[in-house]
Amino acid sequence: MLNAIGWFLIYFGAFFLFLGALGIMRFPDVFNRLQAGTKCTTLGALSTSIGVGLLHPAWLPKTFIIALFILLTNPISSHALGRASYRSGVKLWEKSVVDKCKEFKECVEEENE
Amino acid sequence: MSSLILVVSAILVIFMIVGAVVTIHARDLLVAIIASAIVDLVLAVLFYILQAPDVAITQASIMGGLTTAIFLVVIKKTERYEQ
Amino acid sequence: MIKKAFALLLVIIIGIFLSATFARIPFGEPKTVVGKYYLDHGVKDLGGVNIVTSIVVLYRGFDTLGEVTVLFLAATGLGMVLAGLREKDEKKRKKTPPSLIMRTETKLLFPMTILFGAYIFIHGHLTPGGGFPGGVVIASAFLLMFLSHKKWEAKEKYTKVTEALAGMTYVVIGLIGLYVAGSFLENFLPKGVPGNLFSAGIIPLIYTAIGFKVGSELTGLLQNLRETTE
Amino acid sequence: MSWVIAIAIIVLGVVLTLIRAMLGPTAADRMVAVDSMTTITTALLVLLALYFKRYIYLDIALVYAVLAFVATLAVARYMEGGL
Repeated sequence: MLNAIGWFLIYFGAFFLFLGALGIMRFPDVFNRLQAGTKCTTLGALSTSIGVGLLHPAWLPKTFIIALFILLTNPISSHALGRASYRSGVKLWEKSVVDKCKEFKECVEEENE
Repeated sequence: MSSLILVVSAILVIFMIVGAVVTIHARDLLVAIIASAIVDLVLAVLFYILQAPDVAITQASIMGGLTTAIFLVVIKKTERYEQ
Repeated sequence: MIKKAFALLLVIIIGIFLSATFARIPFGEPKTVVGKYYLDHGVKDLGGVNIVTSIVVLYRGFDTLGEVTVLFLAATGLGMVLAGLREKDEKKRKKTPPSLIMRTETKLLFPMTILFGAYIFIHGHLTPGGGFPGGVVIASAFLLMFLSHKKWEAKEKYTKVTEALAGMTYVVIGLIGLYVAGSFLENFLPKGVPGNLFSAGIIPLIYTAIGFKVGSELTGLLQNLRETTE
Repeated sequence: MSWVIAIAIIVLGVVLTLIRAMLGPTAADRMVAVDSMTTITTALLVLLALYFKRYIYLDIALVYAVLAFVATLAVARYMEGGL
């Protein structure tokens, strides 16, 4: 039973990793790519590592720690990249509908520490 | 060493060579830094596949953050675009 | 054009010779007598499961001391070069401050990363890794804080003192080996059961010293680089 | 056989991100691709540890998960002018 769940999680994760990579390849601009490249790959890497842990229950603590670190480090890197590319003047895709960052003051002006 | 591992390592070697060529020919030095980071990260995976975990862990840890940051400081001090 | 074709030809010839040479070396078998000796006797003699760290710390301990010294010299030289640059760049640039998310999250990740570095160098005789990667992970944790906090700094006196104490610990362990067991950096502690945490004699002690030394050296180097970009 | 399929799918993902990292028009595109590549590679390393049946190989995946984002953060801080 545990075996079957583990294999299912591994295939699920591999599929989502592939989808994330496809999004990186096909999407038109930086922000769309960031979307695909962070959400899909986070879910995929999480479920793959947990699945490996379920196949080998003795490995579960370490794979859990790997999943935890992926969960902690991926959002911050994508946040930093998105903010940096917006501030460094990367243009949005011409068919983009909404630019929320332009409406808020603190996004454009300097933040206070 | 099974044929699966052989195919995977062949693909990775091809991408390492392409990354090295991009590193040499890029005019924007930030692109060159990113391409050399790709070469280093793929090299760590290759060491792992060839079953040298000590070398792989050293490569991944040094190339992960430190060298990229030091190169960035260097191009911050000098200039970003090559003449 | 003819120059490029000649270079390409040269690369192809070198590649053919190299591949022909490497094809005759069997994969994963010890070729030399020394390597065979290490693989056969290493675990029994020294008690460390990871044979690479046993070689680096015990069989070739003196070389490792030299490597640490080379790293120290490189960091000191860079510090001296950058000390000349520091007065020129007095003009204040306007920097973009780091965002709130970055500051909060790196504050959370900083102790965890340092703990992970300590794990790597303490388990050097059991798992891959050792003093150098552990020290680099610790320095990366400090780099994280440098990147995401404007005023946060590692004081130079603390890094220097840590580095000096760690280097002295390494040499003192070697001298104790000279006194007790008869030669410099000889193992003088009990070997223990291979595979336990408290085994392999002086390997964990030396790796702890190397980890502290490399970590504080690289942190001082990053701090120097940071002060010059102000 | 089930190994081959899982590893092949993930390696295909790595190849796609690497192609984007080589092609990408701006430096930000390349960095996004490298960031995703490190995450996908972490999963690949965990899976290969199971393939080789070596518990200690998980440490390298852990190093990748912890340290690979430091390079991304450094490049991001450089691009927004805060380094």
